[in-house]
Amino acid sequence: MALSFLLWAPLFFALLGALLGRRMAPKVALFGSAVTLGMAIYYIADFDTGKAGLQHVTDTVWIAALGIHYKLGVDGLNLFLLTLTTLLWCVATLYAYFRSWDRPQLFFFFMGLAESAVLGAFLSQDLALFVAFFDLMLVPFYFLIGTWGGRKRVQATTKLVIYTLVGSLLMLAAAIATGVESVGNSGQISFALSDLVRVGLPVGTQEWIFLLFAAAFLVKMPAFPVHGWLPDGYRAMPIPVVAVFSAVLSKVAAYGFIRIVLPLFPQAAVHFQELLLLIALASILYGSIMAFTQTDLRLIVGFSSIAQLGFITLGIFALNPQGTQGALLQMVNHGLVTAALFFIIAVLAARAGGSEDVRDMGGLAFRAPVLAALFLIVALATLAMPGSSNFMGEFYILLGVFESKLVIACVAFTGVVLASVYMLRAYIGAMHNRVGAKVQSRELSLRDGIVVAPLVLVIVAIAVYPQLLLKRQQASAQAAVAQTALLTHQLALPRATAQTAPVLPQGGQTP
Amino acid sequence: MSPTTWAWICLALPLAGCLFNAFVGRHLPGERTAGWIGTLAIGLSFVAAVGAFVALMGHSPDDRTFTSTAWDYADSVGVNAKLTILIDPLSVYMMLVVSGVSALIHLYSCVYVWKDRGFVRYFAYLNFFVFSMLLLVMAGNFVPLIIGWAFVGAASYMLISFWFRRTTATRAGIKAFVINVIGDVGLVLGTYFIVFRGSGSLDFLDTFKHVQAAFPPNDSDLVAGCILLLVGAFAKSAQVPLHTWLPDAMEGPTPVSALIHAATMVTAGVYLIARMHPLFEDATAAADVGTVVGCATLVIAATIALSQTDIKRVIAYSTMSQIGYMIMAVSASAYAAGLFHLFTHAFFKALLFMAAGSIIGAMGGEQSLDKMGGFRRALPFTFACFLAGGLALSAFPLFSGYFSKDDILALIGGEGGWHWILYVLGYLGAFLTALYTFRMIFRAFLGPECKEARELRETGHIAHHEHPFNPETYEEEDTDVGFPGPGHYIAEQQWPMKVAMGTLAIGAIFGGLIQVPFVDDLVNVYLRPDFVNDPTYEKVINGPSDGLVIFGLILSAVIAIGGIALAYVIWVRRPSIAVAFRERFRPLYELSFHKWWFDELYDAVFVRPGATVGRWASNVFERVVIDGLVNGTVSVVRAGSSVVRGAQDGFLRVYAALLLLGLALVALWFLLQST
Amino acid sequence: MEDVLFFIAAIGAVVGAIGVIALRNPFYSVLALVSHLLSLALLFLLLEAQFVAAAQIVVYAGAVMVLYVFVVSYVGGQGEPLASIGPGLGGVGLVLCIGLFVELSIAILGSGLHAIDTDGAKLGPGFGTPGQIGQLLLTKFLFPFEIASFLLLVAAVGAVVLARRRRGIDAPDEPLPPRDRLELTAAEVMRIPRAGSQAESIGLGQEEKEEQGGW
Amino acid sequence: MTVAWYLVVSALIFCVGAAGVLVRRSPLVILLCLELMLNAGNLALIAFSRMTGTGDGQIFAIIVMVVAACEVVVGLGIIVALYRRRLPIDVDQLRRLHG
Repeated sequence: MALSFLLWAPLFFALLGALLGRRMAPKVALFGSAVTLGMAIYYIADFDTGKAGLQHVTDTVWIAALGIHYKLGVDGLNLFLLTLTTLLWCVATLYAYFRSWDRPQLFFFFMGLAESAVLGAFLSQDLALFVAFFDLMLVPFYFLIGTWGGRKRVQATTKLVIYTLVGSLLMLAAAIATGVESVGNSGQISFALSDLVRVGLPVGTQEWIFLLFAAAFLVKMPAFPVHGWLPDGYRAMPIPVVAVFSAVLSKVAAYGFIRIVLPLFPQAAVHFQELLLLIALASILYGSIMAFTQTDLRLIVGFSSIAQLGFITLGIFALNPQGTQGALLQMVNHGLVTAALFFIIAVLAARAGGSEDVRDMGGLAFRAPVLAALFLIVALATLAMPGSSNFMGEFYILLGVFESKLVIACVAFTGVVLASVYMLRAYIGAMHNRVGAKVQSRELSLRDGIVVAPLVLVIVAIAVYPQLLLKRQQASAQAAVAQTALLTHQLALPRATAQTAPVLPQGGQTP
Repeated sequence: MSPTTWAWICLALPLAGCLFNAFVGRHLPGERTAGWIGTLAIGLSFVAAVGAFVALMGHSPDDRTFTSTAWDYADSVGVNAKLTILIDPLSVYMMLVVSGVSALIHLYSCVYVWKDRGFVRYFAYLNFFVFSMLLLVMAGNFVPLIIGWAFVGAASYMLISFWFRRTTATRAGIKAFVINVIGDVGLVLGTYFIVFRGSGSLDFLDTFKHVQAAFPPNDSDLVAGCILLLVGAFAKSAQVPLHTWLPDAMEGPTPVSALIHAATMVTAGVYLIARMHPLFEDATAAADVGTVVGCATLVIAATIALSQTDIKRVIAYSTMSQIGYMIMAVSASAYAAGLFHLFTHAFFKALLFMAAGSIIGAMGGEQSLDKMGGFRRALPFTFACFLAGGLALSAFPLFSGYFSKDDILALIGGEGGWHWILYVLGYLGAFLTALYTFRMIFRAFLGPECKEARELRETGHIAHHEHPFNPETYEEEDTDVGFPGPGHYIAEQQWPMKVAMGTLAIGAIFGGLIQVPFVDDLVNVYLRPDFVNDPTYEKVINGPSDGLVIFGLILSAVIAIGGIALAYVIWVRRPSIAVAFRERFRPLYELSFHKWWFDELYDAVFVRPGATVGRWASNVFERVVIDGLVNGTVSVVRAGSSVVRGAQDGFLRVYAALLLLGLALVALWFLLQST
Repeated sequence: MEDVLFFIAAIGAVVGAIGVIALRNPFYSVLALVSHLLSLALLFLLLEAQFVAAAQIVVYAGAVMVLYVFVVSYVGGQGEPLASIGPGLGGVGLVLCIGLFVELSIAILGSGLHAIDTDGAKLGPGFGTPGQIGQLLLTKFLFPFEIASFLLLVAAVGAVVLARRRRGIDAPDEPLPPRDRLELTAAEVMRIPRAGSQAESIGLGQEEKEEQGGW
Repeated sequence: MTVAWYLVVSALIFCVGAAGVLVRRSPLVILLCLELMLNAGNLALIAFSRMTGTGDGQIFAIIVMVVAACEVVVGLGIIVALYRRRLPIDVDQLRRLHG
C-alpha cells in the first residue's frame, strides 16, 4: 500500500464530502478519518521492527530543476506519530460530527486538509516537501480558528499567524540555504533528506541554519519565550480544533528537530545543546508556574503543554538514544492526554453553565463517577504518574539528560513535582470541593463518552505496554542521534549497531 | 504451585476486586455486596500470600529467592524495565502483613462506610490501594517498584480526599500527593544514580550483585543515590521533614487511616530500606542519615502527640513516631528487628484506629478529645480493644510492642559508639509514647461521662447531630448532595467490626511472642536468607550482650509503667497539673501544639513565594514581555503600513499614474543599461 | 503607394486615438475609436496580416463597439462633470506620456535590432492567411487557444453575474452600509455569517435535546 | 516603410491611450483608452510578426483581442451594475478602497 494513499485520503474524503453537500459532509469526513486511521494501524502491523531505515518508501522527482523529491517513508520516528495524528483526527471528527456547524462542508473540508498537511509533514523525507507541508498546515487552521472560533478569534488568529509565519519564513530561508549550501559539495542540488545527510555542511553554515530552524520549531511548539500566541489561540479555537492543534501540531515541531535538525546539523546541535536545554528548562518551569496560577482550564492545559514540550525538547537535546526514545514516546503520550483533556474540558464547561473557568466549577464529580474517573486517569497520566506511559517517557527523557547534563536533569525534576500540583489543582477545582453556583452535575453522555473513552483506553493500553512503541522506535532513535552521540562521546550503542554507525560527513569535521 | 504463582494470584486478586467494583459494583444487588466482594478479594489474596509462604518454606533456606517476569515493560536503549516480581522471605513477609491486616480493615469498612453514598467507590479505591502496596513489596525491578510506590500515593490521595466535598479533605489529599511525588522524584533520581552510574541494570538481583563491583564503598554516586532513595522513603513513611501530609491524611474515613498507617503506605519506606540493604551496606553515610532522621522523627512526633486534641491525630503522630523506630532500626542494619516492629505495629495501630473509629461513631462524627469522656462503660468492647492496642503501643510488658521495640533498642545499643545517643532518645520516645497514649485513653474512656456516652449507655442510641459537620472546621456538610453518609456505627453493635477488632486485639496482645529474647527467634530465622550475605547484619544481630538485653527489657517495662502512671496522675487524678504545666512552659507547649511550625515554615518558604512568582509571571511578565513581543511587532507593522497607506488614496487614476511612472522608470533603467 | 497608405492610416489612427480622449461626449469617443480601429485594420493589411485585419474590423469595430454603443446609450451619454474631487492629473499625465513616448522612440530607433530597419523578412506563401493562422492555432498554440476560450467563457459568466438584475429594478439591491460601518476588518469580511460560536462549539445548544434523547 | 515606423506609431498610440486613462474620469472612456493601449500593443506585435516573417505574432495579437474582449465585457458589466445601483459614473468618486 503506497503511503500516498494514507497521505491524501483525508483530503480526498474531505473534498468528496464538501461536494456531496451539507448533510453528507460530516458522515463522509468521519468515514474518511476512520479509513485513514485504519491505514495507519496497518502500517504498525506491517512495520519491520528491527530496521532503522525507511520503509514503504515512495520516491519520485517532483521538481527536477530544484532537486525536490516527492519522497515519503515510514520509520520508527514517525510511525506512531502517524497513528496519533489519524487517531486524534478521527476522534475530533467524531466530536464534531455530533455537533452542528455552520457551513459543515467547509469545516470538515478544512479539517481534512489539515490532516493531510500534518500527515505530509510527518511523512515527507524531503526538506522542501516538509517545508511545504509545514506551511500548508497553517492555512486550514487559519480558517478554522478565524471562522469557527470563539471570543477574540480575530486577535488570536492574527497573533498565531504572525508568530507562525515569521517562524515559517525563517525555516523556508533555512531550508533553501541548506539545499544551496549542499550543492557546493556535491555539485548537484537535492532536497532529499538522505542526500543532505550524506553531503553534510560546514560547521559555520550549520550553526546559523540551525538557529533558523530552531526558531521556527520553538515557535510552533511553543517554547518559552515565544509562546505569546498560545493563550489567546487556545482560548479562541473550537474544541476539536484545539484538541488536534495542541496535540499534533506541536509534535510536528518536535519531530522536525529529530528528523531534520539532528541528522543534518549534528555539530550545530552539539554546539547549541546547552542553549536549547536551557530554553527547555525555562519552558518547563515557566509553563508549570503559569499553569499553577491560571483559572481558565484551557490555559492550564495550554501552559502545561508548554511544560511538557519543554520535557520533549529536553529529551531531544540530551542528544543520546535515551533522550530521543523518551521524547518520541512522550510526544505520543502528550498528544493523547492533551486531546483527551480538551474534550473533557468541553464536557465540564457544558455542565458549568458554559464557563471554562475553574472558579465556576466544583463538585462536578458528584453524579458523574465515569466522567470523574476518566478525568482522573487523564490527569494522572498528564502529571506523569509512574505506571502511566508518560512516566516512562519522562523517565527516558530525564535519564538522557541525566547522562549528558546532570544539573539540568535535577532542576527539571522540579517540573515533575509542579505538574502534580497544577494538574491536581485543576482536577480538584473542577470535580471536587463545594458545588459551584451554576453547576449541574450529570453523567457523561454517550456521544461525549465515545469521544473520550477511546482516548483513555489508548492511554491505559500504552501505559500497560509502552514497549509496543519503544521497541519499534529503538533502531530509528539510535540512528537519529548516532552522529551527535559520537560527537559528544556518550555513545552507548550496542556493539552490533556501533559497527554500522554512520561515519562523520566529510564537510563536517570539527575545526 | 510455585511461590511466584501464588504471588501473582495474590497480586491479581485485589486488582480484580478493584476493577469489578469499579465497573459493575454500582449495579450489584444488595446493599453491601460491593463491600463483601472487596473484602473477599483481599481475604483470598491473604490466602494466596499464605500459599506463597508455605510454598516458600518448602524450599531450603539457601534457595528461597524466586523471580518471575510478566512482560517487558520498557526494554530499550539500556533501560531494562520489566514487570518482574521478586519473591523471597522479605517480600512474602510483607505480603502477609499487608494482605492480612488489609483484609480485616476491609471487613471493618463494610460497616463503617455502609451508609455512605460512595460505598462502591470506596471499595474500589481500597482494593486498588492494597494492589498497589502488594505491587510495591513484590517488585523485583526498579520500575515496578516505582510504579507501586506511586500507585500507593495516588490511592492514598483518592482515599484521603474521599469525602471530596470537604475542602479540608481535598487540600489534605493534594498535600499528600505532592509530598509523595517529591518522594517519587527522589526514588527515580536515586535509581538513576545507582543504576545508570553503576550497576547498569534495573533488576534488583543484578543491581545487588554488581553494586560492590560498580562502586567503591561510600562512593559519592552511591551515597547520593541512597540518600535520594531515603528521600522517597521519608516521604512515604512520613519522616521529618516530609511528614506534614500524614496528620492531614486523617481527613479520610477512619478505616482508611488504619490502612494507611498500619498495613500499607507508611511501612513502604521501611521496606524499601530493608530491600535495598546491599546498597546501604556499601553506603554507610546514607544509612547513618536514615538512622538519625528516624530517631529525630520518633522524638519530634512523640512531643507533638502530647498536646493534640484530635484523637485520630494523636494516633497519627504515634504512627510517625513508631515508623521512626523502624526507619532507625533498618538504617542501622537491624533489619529483622525493624520488620518485627512493623509486624506488631500493624496489629496494634490498626486496632487503635478501629477503636477510635468506634468512639467517633459513638460521638456522631466528633473527633476532639476535649468533648469525649467516660466511654468506659458505654463502650466496653471498644475500651478493651483500645486498651490492648494502647498497652502494646506503650510497650507494656508482654504485649507485642514490648518485644519488638525492645529488640530495636537493644540492637541499637549493642552497636555502641554514637548509637548510644539514639538508644537514650529511643527510651525517651518510649516514655513519651506511654504518656500520650494513656493521656488519650484516660481522656476518652475515664473521667466524667459526656452526654453522648450517657445517652448510649442508657438508651443504646448512638448520638446523631442534627446537622452533620466537618470535624476539622465545624463547617456544615452538604450531605444531601454529597458525602459522607449519615450513618455512625460502633463495634458493640456490629459484628464485622467486632470480628476485625477482636482478631487484631489478639495479634496486638500475643503478636510479640514470635520473637522473645532467649526463647524464640522466628522473625530473625525466617528473614535470615535475605540478609545472610551482609557482614554488618550478623555483627548487629550478635552485638548486644545478654546483660544489655535484660537491662533493656527491665528498663522498658519500668518506663512503660512509669509513663502510664504519670499519665494517670496528670489526666485522671489531678487534671490541674496539665493546665499548670501548660502555663508554666508555654513555649514548649506552643512548640508541641503547633507541630513545631513545620506547616507554617513550608508555607512561608515554598507555597507563598511560588504563588507570588506565579502571580507576577501571569500579571506582569506575560502581559508586558510576552505580549509586548507580539504587540511590538504588530505596532511596527502598523506604523509602517500607515506610512504606505497614504499612497492608497482610492483614486484609480493616481494608481494608473503610479503604474505608468513605474513603467517609465523600468524602461529608463533598461535604456541606461543598454548604453 | 504603400507609403501613402501608411501615412493616411497612421494619421487616421493617431487622430482617432486623440479623438477618443479629447471628445467630451462618450458617444463621440466611441465613434472616434471606431475610426481608429478601421485605420489600424488598414495598417494590419499593410503588414500582410489579412486575417487579423479582418478580425479587427469584424470583431472589434463591429461587435465590441456595438456593445459600447449600447452601454453608452443605456447609461446615458452625458459628459463628465467639470469639477473633479480627484487630483488634476493633466500636467503630470502629459509629462509622463511624452516622457514614455520619448523613451520608447529612443528604444526603437536606437535598437540594435537590424531587422527593424527593413521592410521585413521575405514572406512565404500564405503568410497571414486564415489557413496559416488556423494551422498555428490548432497545432503550436493549441494550449493558449484553449485557455483563451476558457477565459472567454469565464468572462461571459462574469458579465452575466455582474449585470444580472436582482429583485426589481428600482430599489438599489443592497443599500450602502452607513459610513461608520464602511471600515470592515478583513476578518469580518472573511467570517461566514452566522458561523458557530463558542457556545455552539462546546455543544451548549444541544444539551436539551440530549436530555430527551438520552442514551 | 520599415518596421520601425509602425513601431513608432504604435508607441504614439500607446502613449495617447495612457494619457487618456490618466485624464478622463468616466469609466467608459477609460475602458476605451485601454482599448487604445491594447491595440497599440497589437500593432507592435503584428509589426514584429512581419519583421520575422512568422505567424506567431499574429496569434499573439488574436489572443490579445480575446483578452480585450473579455475585459470589455467585464468592464461594461461593472459599469452597468454601477448604474443600476445609482452610483456615480466617475472613477474619482468610487474610492471606497482607499487605505
